[in-house]
Amino acid sequence: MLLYPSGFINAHTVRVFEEALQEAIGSGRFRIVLSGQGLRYVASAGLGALMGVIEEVRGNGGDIRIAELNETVLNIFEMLGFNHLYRIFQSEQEAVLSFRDGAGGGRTDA
Amino acid sequence: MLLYPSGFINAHTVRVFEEALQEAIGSGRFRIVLSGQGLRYVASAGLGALMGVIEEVRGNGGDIRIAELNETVLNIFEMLGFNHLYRIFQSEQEAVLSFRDGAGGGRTDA
Amino acid sequence: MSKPRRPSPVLVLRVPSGTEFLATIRDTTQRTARLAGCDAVLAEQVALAVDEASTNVIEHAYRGARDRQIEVRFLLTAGELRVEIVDDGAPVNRRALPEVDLERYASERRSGGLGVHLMGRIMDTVTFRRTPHGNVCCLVKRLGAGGELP
Amino acid sequence: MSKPRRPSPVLVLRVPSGTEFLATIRDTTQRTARLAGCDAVLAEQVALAVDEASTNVIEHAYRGARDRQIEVRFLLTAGELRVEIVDDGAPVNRRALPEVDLERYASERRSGGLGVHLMGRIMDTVTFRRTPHGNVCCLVKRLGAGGELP
Ligand SMILES: Nc1ncnc2c1ncn2[C@@H]1O[C@H](COP(=O)(O)OP(=O)(O)O)[C@@H](O)[C@H]1O
Ligand SMILES: Nc1ncnc2c1ncn2[C@@H]1O[C@H](COP(=O)(O)OP(=O)(O)O)[C@@H](O)[C@H]1O
Repeated sequence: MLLYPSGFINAHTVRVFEEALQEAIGSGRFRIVLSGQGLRYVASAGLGALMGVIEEVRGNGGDIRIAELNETVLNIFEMLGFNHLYRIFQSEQEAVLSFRDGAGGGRTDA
Repeated sequence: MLLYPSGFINAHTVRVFEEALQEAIGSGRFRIVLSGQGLRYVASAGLGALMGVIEEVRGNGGDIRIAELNETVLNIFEMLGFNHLYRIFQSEQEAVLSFRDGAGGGRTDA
Repeated sequence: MSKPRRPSPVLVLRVPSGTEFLATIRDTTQRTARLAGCDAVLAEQVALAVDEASTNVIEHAYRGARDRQIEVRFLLTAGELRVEIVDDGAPVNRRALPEVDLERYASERRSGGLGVHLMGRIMDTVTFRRTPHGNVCCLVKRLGAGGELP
Repeated sequence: MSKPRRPSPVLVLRVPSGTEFLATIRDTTQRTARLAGCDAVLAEQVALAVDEASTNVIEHAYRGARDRQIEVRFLLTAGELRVEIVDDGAPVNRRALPEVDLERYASERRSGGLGVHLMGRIMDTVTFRRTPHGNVCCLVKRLGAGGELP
Protein backbone atom coordinates (compact mmCIF):
# COMPACT_ATOMS: atom_id res chain seq x y z
CA MET A 1 0.00 0.00 0.00
CA LEU A 2 1.43 3.34 -1.05
CA LEU A 3 0.76 6.45 0.98
CA TYR A 4 1.53 9.92 -0.33
CA PRO A 5 1.27 12.41 2.51
CA SER A 6 1.59 15.93 1.15
CA GLY A 7 2.53 19.39 2.37
CA PHE A 8 3.00 19.88 6.09
CA ILE A 9 2.40 17.27 8.76
CA ASN A 10 2.15 19.18 12.02
CA ALA A 11 -0.19 19.08 15.01
CA HIS A 12 -2.89 20.73 12.89
CA THR A 13 -2.84 18.28 10.00
CA VAL A 14 -1.67 15.06 11.66
CA ARG A 15 -5.20 13.72 12.03
CA VAL A 16 -5.46 13.23 8.28
CA PHE A 17 -2.18 11.31 8.25
CA GLU A 18 -3.26 9.13 11.17
CA GLU A 19 -6.50 8.34 9.40
CA ALA A 20 -4.65 7.27 6.26
CA LEU A 21 -2.48 4.94 8.34
CA GLN A 22 -5.47 3.54 10.21
CA GLU A 23 -7.34 2.96 6.99
CA ALA A 24 -4.48 0.91 5.59
CA ILE A 25 -4.22 -1.14 8.77
CA GLY A 26 -7.96 -1.49 9.14
CA SER A 27 -8.21 -3.01 5.69
CA GLY A 28 -5.46 -5.50 6.54
CA ARG A 29 -2.74 -3.91 4.44
CA PHE A 30 0.37 -4.05 6.56
CA ARG A 31 3.01 -3.54 3.87
CA ILE A 32 3.05 0.19 3.68
CA VAL A 33 5.32 2.44 1.68
CA LEU A 34 5.31 6.07 2.68
CA SER A 35 6.42 8.09 -0.32
CA GLY A 36 7.49 11.58 0.61
CA GLN A 37 7.62 13.33 -2.78
CA GLY A 38 4.91 15.80 -1.83
CA LEU A 39 5.99 16.09 1.78
CA ARG A 40 7.59 19.40 2.67
CA TYR A 41 7.75 19.18 6.43
CA VAL A 42 7.08 16.76 9.30
CA ALA A 43 6.88 17.78 12.95
CA SER A 44 7.05 15.32 15.83
CA ALA A 45 3.29 14.83 15.67
CA GLY A 46 3.80 13.05 12.35
CA LEU A 47 6.66 10.94 13.66
CA GLY A 48 4.56 10.09 16.70
CA ALA A 49 1.78 8.90 14.39
CA LEU A 50 4.22 6.48 12.76
CA MET A 51 5.43 5.23 16.13
CA GLY A 52 1.86 4.79 17.25
CA VAL A 53 1.14 2.11 14.65
CA ILE A 54 4.48 0.50 13.85
CA GLU A 55 4.23 -2.29 16.45
CA GLU A 56 0.82 -3.35 15.19
CA VAL A 57 2.02 -3.28 11.60
CA ARG A 58 5.10 -5.37 12.35
CA GLY A 59 3.14 -7.67 14.65
CA ASN A 60 1.07 -8.54 11.61
CA GLY A 61 4.10 -9.39 9.51
CA GLY A 62 4.19 -6.04 7.76
CA ASP A 63 6.32 -2.93 7.86
CA ILE A 64 6.25 0.78 7.11
CA ARG A 65 9.03 1.69 4.71
CA ILE A 66 9.87 5.18 3.66
CA ALA A 67 11.07 6.72 0.40
CA GLU A 68 11.65 9.93 -1.51
CA LEU A 69 12.15 12.18 1.50
CA ASN A 70 13.44 15.66 0.76
CA GLU A 71 16.55 16.86 2.57
CA THR A 72 14.67 18.67 5.32
CA VAL A 73 12.45 15.75 6.18
CA LEU A 74 15.25 13.18 5.97
CA ASN A 75 17.24 15.40 8.29
CA ILE A 76 14.44 15.33 10.87
CA PHE A 77 14.18 11.54 10.64
CA GLU A 78 17.90 11.21 11.15
CA MET A 79 18.02 13.65 14.02
CA LEU A 80 15.67 11.37 15.92
CA GLY A 81 17.43 8.18 14.92
CA PHE A 82 14.39 7.12 12.90
CA ASN A 83 16.76 5.89 10.21
CA HIS A 84 17.60 3.08 12.65
CA LEU A 85 13.97 2.33 13.40
CA TYR A 86 12.71 2.47 9.81
CA ARG A 87 14.10 1.40 6.46
CA ILE A 88 14.47 4.49 4.34
CA PHE A 89 14.98 4.27 0.56
CA GLN A 90 15.87 6.82 -2.05
CA SER A 91 13.18 5.81 -4.53
CA GLU A 92 9.62 4.64 -4.12
CA GLN A 93 10.40 1.69 -6.36
CA GLU A 94 13.21 0.43 -4.15
CA ALA A 95 10.92 0.64 -1.15
CA VAL A 96 8.19 -1.28 -2.93
CA LEU A 97 10.59 -3.93 -4.21
CA SER A 98 12.13 -4.36 -0.75
CA PHE A 99 8.95 -6.13 0.31
CA ARG A 100 9.65 -8.87 -2.28
CA ASP A 101 12.49 -10.40 -0.31
CA GLY A 102 10.64 -11.56 2.77
CA ALA A 103 7.80 -9.64 4.33
CA GLY A 104 8.06 -7.37 7.31
CA GLY A 105 10.46 -6.91 10.14
CA GLY A 106 13.07 -4.61 8.79
CA ARG A 107 13.83 -2.83 12.01
CA THR A 108 17.17 -4.54 12.25
CA ASP A 109 18.19 -3.76 8.70
CA ALA A 110 21.65 -2.28 8.91
CA MET B 1 16.29 38.37 -25.19
CA LEU B 2 14.60 36.10 -22.66
CA LEU B 3 14.36 37.10 -19.00
CA TYR B 4 13.35 34.63 -16.31
CA PRO B 5 12.65 36.53 -13.11
CA SER B 6 12.07 34.07 -10.29
CA GLY B 7 10.41 33.97 -6.89
CA PHE B 8 9.10 37.20 -5.45
CA ILE B 9 9.54 40.63 -6.99
CA ASN B 10 8.81 43.10 -4.23
CA ALA B 11 10.47 46.27 -2.96
CA HIS B 12 13.28 44.17 -1.48
CA THR B 13 14.19 42.24 -4.62
CA VAL B 14 13.21 44.66 -7.40
CA ARG B 15 16.74 45.96 -7.79
CA VAL B 16 17.86 42.64 -9.27
CA PHE B 17 14.99 42.75 -11.75
CA GLU B 18 15.75 46.34 -12.72
CA GLU B 19 19.37 45.44 -13.30
CA ALA B 20 18.39 42.57 -15.59
CA LEU B 21 16.22 44.96 -17.61
CA GLN B 22 18.94 47.59 -17.73
CA GLU B 23 21.50 45.03 -18.82
CA ALA B 24 19.33 43.97 -21.76
CA ILE B 25 18.74 47.56 -22.79
CA GLY B 26 22.33 48.58 -22.23
CA SER B 27 23.51 45.88 -24.59
CA GLY B 28 21.07 47.08 -27.24
CA ARG B 29 18.62 44.19 -26.94
CA PHE B 30 15.22 45.77 -27.12
CA ARG B 31 13.14 42.72 -27.97
CA ILE B 32 12.56 41.33 -24.56
CA VAL B 33 10.42 38.38 -23.51
CA LEU B 34 9.68 38.12 -19.84
CA SER B 35 8.91 34.51 -19.06
CA GLY B 36 7.14 34.10 -15.75
CA GLN B 37 7.48 30.35 -15.12
CA GLY B 38 9.48 30.85 -11.97
CA LEU B 39 7.68 33.97 -10.87
CA ARG B 40 5.43 33.49 -7.86
CA TYR B 41 4.56 37.06 -7.02
CA VAL B 42 4.98 40.62 -8.29
CA ALA B 43 4.26 43.72 -6.23
CA SER B 44 3.89 47.18 -7.73
CA ALA B 45 7.62 47.75 -7.46
CA GLY B 46 8.09 45.14 -10.19
CA LEU B 47 5.38 46.63 -12.37
CA GLY B 48 6.93 50.05 -11.85
CA ALA B 49 10.27 48.69 -13.06
CA LEU B 50 8.61 47.60 -16.29
CA MET B 51 6.94 50.95 -16.73
CA GLY B 52 10.24 52.68 -16.09
CA VAL B 53 11.86 51.23 -19.20
CA ILE B 54 9.04 50.51 -21.62
CA GLU B 55 9.19 53.88 -23.39
CA GLU B 56 12.90 53.54 -24.05
CA VAL B 57 12.46 49.97 -25.28
CA ARG B 58 9.64 50.91 -27.65
CA GLY B 59 11.40 54.07 -28.72
CA ASN B 60 14.18 51.83 -29.99
CA GLY B 61 11.81 49.72 -32.02
CA GLY B 62 11.57 46.97 -29.43
CA ASP B 63 9.01 45.74 -26.93
CA ILE B 64 8.67 43.85 -23.68
CA ARG B 65 6.33 40.89 -24.10
CA ILE B 66 5.21 38.67 -21.33
CA ALA B 67 4.48 34.95 -21.09
CA GLU B 68 3.82 32.03 -18.76
CA LEU B 69 2.38 34.05 -15.91
CA ASN B 70 0.75 32.03 -13.15
CA GLU B 71 -2.80 32.88 -12.16
CA THR B 72 -1.83 35.14 -9.28
CA VAL B 73 0.59 37.23 -11.28
CA LEU B 74 -1.69 37.44 -14.32
CA ASN B 75 -4.42 38.60 -11.99
CA ILE B 76 -2.23 41.44 -10.72
CA PHE B 77 -1.34 42.50 -14.26
CA GLU B 78 -5.01 42.53 -15.20
CA MET B 79 -6.08 44.40 -12.11
CA LEU B 80 -3.84 47.27 -13.19
CA GLY B 81 -4.87 47.09 -16.83
CA PHE B 82 -1.34 46.00 -17.78
CA ASN B 83 -2.90 43.54 -20.21
CA HIS B 84 -3.80 46.61 -22.29
CA LEU B 85 -0.32 48.08 -22.03
CA TYR B 86 1.62 44.88 -22.67
CA ARG B 87 1.13 41.89 -24.94
CA ILE B 88 0.73 38.85 -22.74
CA PHE B 89 1.05 35.32 -24.16
CA GLN B 90 0.33 31.92 -22.72
CA SER B 91 3.60 30.33 -23.82
CA GLU B 92 7.12 31.62 -24.04
CA GLN B 93 7.29 30.35 -27.61
CA GLU B 94 4.30 32.41 -28.73
CA ALA B 95 5.86 35.49 -27.19
CA VAL B 96 9.18 34.86 -28.93
CA LEU B 97 7.52 34.17 -32.27
CA SER B 98 5.39 37.30 -31.98
CA PHE B 99 8.52 39.34 -32.65
CA ARG B 100 8.77 37.74 -36.10
CA ASP B 101 5.85 39.67 -37.53
CA GLY B 102 7.18 43.18 -37.32
CA ALA B 103 9.31 44.42 -34.49
CA GLY B 104 8.11 46.45 -31.54
CA GLY B 105 5.10 48.58 -30.82
CA GLY B 106 2.54 46.17 -29.60
CA ARG B 107 0.86 48.47 -27.19
CA THR B 108 -2.16 48.75 -29.42
CA ASP B 109 -2.47 45.03 -29.99
CA ALA B 110 -6.07 44.18 -29.22
CA MET C 1 -21.36 36.28 23.42
CA SER C 2 -21.67 40.04 23.41
CA LYS C 3 -19.57 41.75 20.82
CA PRO C 4 -16.86 44.07 22.10
CA ARG C 5 -16.80 47.59 20.70
CA ARG C 6 -13.23 47.43 19.56
CA PRO C 7 -12.31 43.83 18.88
CA SER C 8 -8.82 42.73 19.71
CA PRO C 9 -6.72 41.52 16.84
CA VAL C 10 -6.60 37.85 15.95
CA LEU C 11 -2.99 38.06 14.92
CA VAL C 12 -0.28 40.67 15.32
CA LEU C 13 3.05 40.80 13.55
CA ARG C 14 5.70 43.39 14.41
CA VAL C 15 8.80 43.68 12.25
CA PRO C 16 11.61 46.17 11.70
CA SER C 17 11.26 48.57 8.80
CA GLY C 18 13.68 46.78 6.48
CA THR C 19 12.42 45.58 3.12
CA GLU C 20 13.76 42.10 3.91
CA PHE C 21 10.75 41.65 6.21
CA LEU C 22 8.17 42.38 3.52
CA ALA C 23 8.08 38.73 2.47
CA THR C 24 7.16 37.68 6.01
CA ILE C 25 4.37 40.26 6.08
CA ARG C 26 3.15 39.05 2.70
CA ASP C 27 3.14 35.37 3.62
CA THR C 28 1.55 35.92 7.01
CA THR C 29 -1.20 37.96 5.38
CA GLN C 30 -1.81 35.34 2.73
CA ARG C 31 -2.16 32.58 5.34
CA THR C 32 -4.32 34.64 7.66
CA ALA C 33 -6.61 35.69 4.83
CA ARG C 34 -7.06 32.03 3.92
CA LEU C 35 -7.93 31.18 7.52
CA ALA C 36 -10.39 34.07 7.52
CA GLY C 37 -12.21 32.47 4.61
CA CYS C 38 -10.75 34.21 1.56
CA ASP C 39 -10.34 31.97 -1.45
CA ALA C 40 -6.83 31.45 -2.81
CA VAL C 41 -7.00 34.27 -5.37
CA LEU C 42 -8.42 36.80 -2.94
CA ALA C 43 -5.88 35.85 -0.25
CA GLU C 44 -3.08 36.60 -2.71
CA GLN C 45 -4.65 39.93 -3.54
CA VAL C 46 -5.07 40.94 0.09
CA ALA C 47 -1.45 39.92 0.70
CA LEU C 48 -0.43 42.22 -2.15
CA ALA C 49 -2.42 45.13 -0.72
CA VAL C 50 -0.79 44.70 2.69
CA ASP C 51 2.64 44.37 1.08
CA GLU C 52 2.03 47.67 -0.75
CA ALA C 53 0.90 49.46 2.39
CA SER C 54 3.91 48.16 4.31
CA THR C 55 6.27 49.12 1.50
CA ASN C 56 4.86 52.64 1.63
CA VAL C 57 5.47 52.81 5.36
CA ILE C 58 9.11 51.96 4.80
CA GLU C 59 9.60 54.24 1.81
CA HIS C 60 7.47 57.20 2.78
CA ALA C 61 6.60 57.24 6.49
CA TYR C 62 10.12 56.14 7.48
CA ARG C 63 11.93 57.43 4.37
CA GLY C 64 13.92 54.24 4.11
CA ALA C 65 15.07 54.05 7.73
CA ARG C 66 15.51 50.40 8.62
CA ASP C 67 15.49 50.63 12.41
CA ARG C 68 11.86 51.55 12.98
CA GLN C 69 8.91 49.23 13.51
CA ILE C 70 5.92 48.20 11.47
CA GLU C 71 3.02 46.51 13.18
CA VAL C 72 0.45 44.60 11.18
CA ARG C 73 -2.77 43.65 12.97
CA PHE C 74 -5.44 41.35 11.65
CA LEU C 75 -8.98 41.74 12.96
CA LEU C 76 -12.01 39.67 12.14
CA THR C 77 -15.50 40.93 12.80
CA ALA C 78 -18.96 40.46 11.46
CA GLY C 79 -18.17 39.40 7.95
CA GLU C 80 -15.06 41.40 7.32
CA LEU C 81 -11.32 41.05 7.44
CA ARG C 82 -9.60 44.21 8.61
CA VAL C 83 -5.86 44.68 8.41
CA GLU C 84 -4.24 47.62 10.16
CA ILE C 85 -0.70 48.64 9.26
CA VAL C 86 0.72 50.87 11.98
CA ASP C 87 3.82 53.05 11.98
CA ASP C 88 5.11 55.97 14.01
CA GLY C 89 6.73 57.87 11.17
CA ALA C 90 5.65 60.81 9.06
CA PRO C 91 1.91 60.92 8.44
CA VAL C 92 0.36 60.51 5.04
CA ASN C 93 -0.35 63.64 3.12
CA ARG C 94 -3.68 62.67 1.71
CA ARG C 95 -3.44 65.14 -1.11
CA ALA C 96 -0.26 63.39 -2.22
CA LEU C 97 -2.20 60.16 -2.70
CA PRO C 98 -2.35 59.86 -6.43
CA GLU C 99 -5.11 59.13 -8.86
CA VAL C 100 -3.42 56.88 -11.37
CA ASP C 101 -4.32 57.37 -15.01
CA LEU C 102 -3.00 54.24 -16.65
CA GLU C 103 -3.48 55.67 -20.12
CA ARG C 104 -0.99 58.41 -19.43
CA TYR C 105 1.10 56.35 -17.04
CA ALA C 106 3.47 54.86 -19.58
CA SER C 107 4.15 58.05 -21.46
CA GLU C 108 4.86 59.88 -18.23
CA ARG C 109 7.70 57.43 -17.64
CA ARG C 110 6.64 57.10 -14.06
CA SER C 111 7.58 54.04 -12.16
CA GLY C 112 5.74 54.69 -8.92
CA GLY C 113 2.24 55.50 -7.81
CA LEU C 114 0.78 52.06 -8.40
CA GLY C 115 0.70 50.86 -4.79
CA VAL C 116 -2.15 52.96 -3.47
CA HIS C 117 -4.06 52.32 -6.68
CA LEU C 118 -3.71 48.54 -6.20
CA MET C 119 -4.77 48.77 -2.57
CA GLY C 120 -7.94 50.54 -3.69
CA ARG C 121 -8.65 48.04 -6.43
CA ILE C 122 -8.32 45.09 -4.07
CA MET C 123 -9.88 46.25 -0.80
CA ASP C 124 -13.39 47.49 -0.12
CA THR C 125 -12.07 50.42 1.89
CA VAL C 126 -8.64 51.96 2.39
CA THR C 127 -8.35 54.62 5.07
CA PHE C 128 -5.48 56.44 6.72
CA ARG C 129 -5.82 57.88 10.19
CA ARG C 130 -3.54 59.37 12.84
CA THR C 131 -3.80 58.10 16.38
CA PRO C 132 -1.80 58.84 19.51
CA HIS C 133 -0.03 55.54 18.89
CA GLY C 134 0.90 56.20 15.31
CA ASN C 135 -0.38 56.29 11.77
CA VAL C 136 -2.85 53.57 10.91
CA CYS C 137 -3.54 52.41 7.38
CA CYS C 138 -6.72 50.37 7.58
CA LEU C 139 -7.61 47.93 4.83
CA VAL C 140 -11.02 46.27 4.93
CA LYS C 141 -12.38 43.43 2.83
CA ARG C 142 -15.92 42.13 3.24
CA LEU C 143 -16.06 38.38 3.25
CA GLY C 144 -18.62 35.82 2.23
CA ALA C 145 -19.44 32.92 4.50
CA GLY C 146 -16.82 30.38 5.60
CA GLY C 147 -13.44 30.63 7.22
CA GLU C 148 -11.91 28.52 9.92
CA LEU C 149 -11.60 31.21 12.52
CA PRO C 150 -14.15 31.68 15.30
CA MET D 1 26.25 52.09 19.84
CA SER D 2 26.09 50.83 23.40
CA LYS D 3 24.40 47.51 23.77
CA PRO D 4 21.26 47.47 25.87
CA ARG D 5 21.09 44.93 28.68
CA ARG D 6 17.92 43.32 27.51
CA PRO D 7 17.70 43.72 23.76
CA SER D 8 14.30 44.30 22.27
CA PRO D 9 13.04 41.70 19.87
CA VAL D 10 13.66 42.04 16.18
CA LEU D 11 10.35 40.47 15.30
CA VAL D 12 7.25 39.60 17.31
CA LEU D 13 4.37 37.40 16.22
CA ARG D 14 1.25 36.98 18.35
CA VAL D 15 -1.34 34.41 17.35
CA PRO D 16 -4.32 32.65 18.94
CA SER D 17 -3.73 29.20 20.41
CA GLY D 18 -5.32 27.25 17.56
CA THR D 19 -3.22 24.69 15.72
CA GLU D 20 -4.17 26.36 12.41
CA PHE D 21 -1.67 29.11 13.29
CA LEU D 22 1.29 26.75 13.71
CA ALA D 23 2.14 26.96 10.03
CA THR D 24 2.42 30.75 10.27
CA ILE D 25 4.73 30.41 13.27
CA ARG D 26 6.81 27.83 11.42
CA ASP D 27 7.15 29.87 8.24
CA THR D 28 7.91 33.10 10.07
CA THR D 29 10.60 31.34 12.08
CA GLN D 30 12.15 29.81 8.98
CA ARG D 31 12.34 33.18 7.23
CA THR D 32 13.64 35.01 10.28
CA ALA D 33 16.30 32.37 10.91
CA ARG D 34 17.47 32.77 7.31
CA LEU D 35 17.68 36.54 7.75
CA ALA D 36 19.63 35.98 10.96
CA GLY D 37 22.24 34.06 8.99
CA CYS D 38 21.21 30.42 9.41
CA ASP D 39 21.76 28.26 6.36
CA ALA D 40 18.72 26.64 4.77
CA VAL D 41 19.00 23.36 6.69
CA LEU D 42 19.49 25.02 10.06
CA ALA D 43 16.63 27.46 9.42
CA GLU D 44 14.31 24.50 8.82
CA GLN D 45 15.50 22.89 12.04
CA VAL D 46 15.00 26.02 14.12
CA ALA D 47 11.54 26.36 12.60
CA LEU D 48 10.80 22.81 13.70
CA ALA D 49 12.00 23.50 17.25
CA VAL D 50 9.77 26.58 17.51
CA ASP D 51 6.84 24.65 16.02
CA GLU D 52 7.31 21.98 18.69
CA ALA D 53 7.49 24.50 21.52
CA SER D 54 4.36 26.26 20.23
CA THR D 55 2.52 22.96 19.82
CA ASN D 56 3.34 22.16 23.45
CA VAL D 57 1.95 25.50 24.57
CA ILE D 58 -1.34 24.70 22.83
CA GLU D 59 -1.52 21.10 24.02
CA HIS D 60 -0.10 21.37 27.51
CA ALA D 61 -0.03 24.94 28.81
CA TYR D 62 -3.49 25.69 27.33
CA ARG D 63 -4.78 22.10 27.26
CA GLY D 64 -6.18 22.59 23.80
CA ALA D 65 -8.01 25.86 24.45
CA ARG D 66 -8.07 27.82 21.21
CA ASP D 67 -8.89 31.27 22.52
CA ARG D 68 -5.63 32.06 24.30
CA GLN D 69 -2.54 33.75 22.88
CA ILE D 70 0.93 32.63 21.95
CA GLU D 71 3.64 35.22 21.47
CA VAL D 72 6.81 34.35 19.62
CA ARG D 73 9.71 36.80 19.92
CA PHE D 74 12.91 36.73 17.94
CA LEU D 75 16.01 38.37 19.41
CA LEU D 76 19.41 38.72 17.86
CA THR D 77 22.45 39.46 19.95
CA ALA D 78 26.14 38.89 19.86
CA GLY D 79 26.28 35.83 17.67
CA GLU D 80 23.10 34.13 18.72
CA LEU D 81 19.50 33.78 17.65
CA ARG D 82 17.14 33.60 20.58
CA VAL D 83 13.49 32.69 20.19
CA GLU D 84 11.11 33.13 23.11
CA ILE D 85 7.73 31.43 23.08
CA VAL D 86 5.46 33.04 25.66
CA ASP D 87 2.12 31.86 27.06
CA ASP D 88 0.01 32.62 30.11
CA GLY D 89 -1.24 29.10 30.72
CA ALA D 90 -0.19 26.33 33.08
CA PRO D 91 3.54 26.29 33.77
CA VAL D 92 5.81 23.47 32.71
CA ASN D 93 6.42 20.79 35.23
CA ARG D 94 10.10 20.27 34.61
CA ARG D 95 10.08 16.81 36.05
CA ALA D 96 7.48 15.86 33.43
CA LEU D 97 9.92 16.75 30.67
CA PRO D 98 10.91 13.37 29.33
CA GLU D 99 14.19 11.76 28.51
CA VAL D 100 13.44 9.88 25.33
CA ASP D 101 14.98 6.46 24.92
CA LEU D 102 14.50 5.77 21.25
CA GLU D 103 15.46 2.10 21.66
CA ARG D 104 12.50 1.52 23.92
CA TYR D 105 10.31 4.08 22.28
CA ALA D 106 8.77 1.83 19.64
CA SER D 107 8.03 -1.06 21.93
CA GLU D 108 6.39 1.27 24.44
CA ARG D 109 3.89 2.18 21.72
CA ARG D 110 4.26 5.78 22.70
CA SER D 111 3.39 8.41 20.21
CA GLY D 112 4.40 11.51 22.15
CA GLY D 113 7.44 12.82 23.94
CA LEU D 114 9.47 13.60 20.84
CA GLY D 115 8.96 17.36 20.78
CA VAL D 116 11.15 18.36 23.71
CA HIS D 117 13.76 15.86 22.57
CA LEU D 118 13.87 17.46 19.11
CA MET D 119 14.11 20.95 20.61
CA GLY D 120 17.14 19.81 22.59
CA ARG D 121 18.78 18.18 19.60
CA ILE D 122 18.39 21.29 17.45
CA MET D 123 19.06 24.19 19.80
CA ASP D 124 22.11 24.97 21.91
CA THR D 125 19.99 25.69 24.94
CA VAL D 126 16.33 25.14 25.82
CA THR D 127 15.10 26.74 29.01
CA PHE D 128 11.71 27.25 30.62
CA ARG D 129 11.09 30.08 33.04
CA ARG D 130 8.13 31.73 34.71
CA THR D 131 7.84 35.48 34.61
CA PRO D 132 5.14 37.86 35.81
CA HIS D 133 4.05 38.09 32.17
CA GLY D 134 3.80 34.38 31.57
CA ASN D 135 5.77 31.25 30.88
CA VAL D 136 8.72 31.69 28.60
CA CYS D 137 10.30 28.89 26.64
CA CYS D 138 13.64 30.20 25.45
CA LEU D 139 15.44 28.58 22.54
CA VAL D 140 18.96 29.72 21.72
CA LYS D 141 21.14 28.88 18.75
CA ARG D 142 24.67 30.22 18.38
CA LEU D 143 25.37 31.47 14.90
CA GLY D 144 28.42 31.76 12.74
CA ALA D 145 29.17 34.95 10.87
CA GLY D 146 26.82 36.39 8.29
CA GLY D 147 23.17 37.28 8.29
CA GLU D 148 21.46 40.27 6.78
CA LEU D 149 20.21 41.79 10.00
CA PRO D 150 22.00 44.60 11.81
N1 LIG E 1 2.41 55.30 4.45
C1 LIG E 1 2.62 56.46 3.76
N2 LIG E 1 3.16 57.52 4.39
C2 LIG E 1 3.38 58.68 3.72
N3 LIG E 1 3.08 58.86 2.41
C3 LIG E 1 2.53 57.85 1.72
C4 LIG E 1 2.27 56.60 2.35
N4 LIG E 1 1.72 55.78 1.44
C5 LIG E 1 1.65 56.47 0.29
N5 LIG E 1 2.11 57.73 0.45
C6 LIG E 1 2.17 58.79 -0.61
O1 LIG E 1 1.39 58.34 -1.72
C7 LIG E 1 2.19 58.26 -2.91
C8 LIG E 1 1.76 57.10 -3.79
O2 LIG E 1 2.08 55.86 -3.19
P1 LIG E 1 2.13 54.56 -4.10
O3 LIG E 1 0.88 54.51 -4.92
O4 LIG E 1 2.36 53.38 -3.24
O5 LIG E 1 3.33 54.76 -5.10
P2 LIG E 1 4.88 54.97 -4.78
O6 LIG E 1 5.11 54.53 -3.37
O7 LIG E 1 5.56 54.11 -5.77
O8 LIG E 1 5.13 56.43 -4.99
C9 LIG E 1 3.62 58.14 -2.41
O9 LIG E 1 4.55 58.59 -3.37
C10 LIG E 1 3.57 58.99 -1.15
O10 LIG E 1 3.69 60.36 -1.46
N1 LIG F 1 4.76 24.28 27.30
C1 LIG F 1 4.53 23.24 28.13
N2 LIG F 1 3.72 23.40 29.19
C2 LIG F 1 3.49 22.37 30.02
N3 LIG F 1 4.02 21.15 29.87
C3 LIG F 1 4.83 20.91 28.84
C4 LIG F 1 5.13 21.95 27.92
N4 LIG F 1 5.99 21.44 27.00
C5 LIG F 1 6.18 20.15 27.33
N5 LIG F 1 5.50 19.81 28.44
C6 LIG F 1 5.52 18.48 29.11
O1 LIG F 1 6.55 17.70 28.54
C7 LIG F 1 6.03 16.50 27.95
C8 LIG F 1 6.81 16.12 26.69
O2 LIG F 1 6.58 17.04 25.66
P1 LIG F 1 6.91 16.60 24.17
O3 LIG F 1 8.28 16.04 24.14
O4 LIG F 1 6.67 17.75 23.27
O5 LIG F 1 5.92 15.43 23.82
P2 LIG F 1 4.31 15.43 23.78
O6 LIG F 1 3.88 16.84 23.72
O7 LIG F 1 4.02 14.67 22.54
O8 LIG F 1 3.89 14.72 25.04
C9 LIG F 1 4.59 16.79 27.68
O9 LIG F 1 3.81 15.61 27.64
C10 LIG F 1 4.24 17.70 28.86
O10 LIG F 1 3.97 16.95 30.02
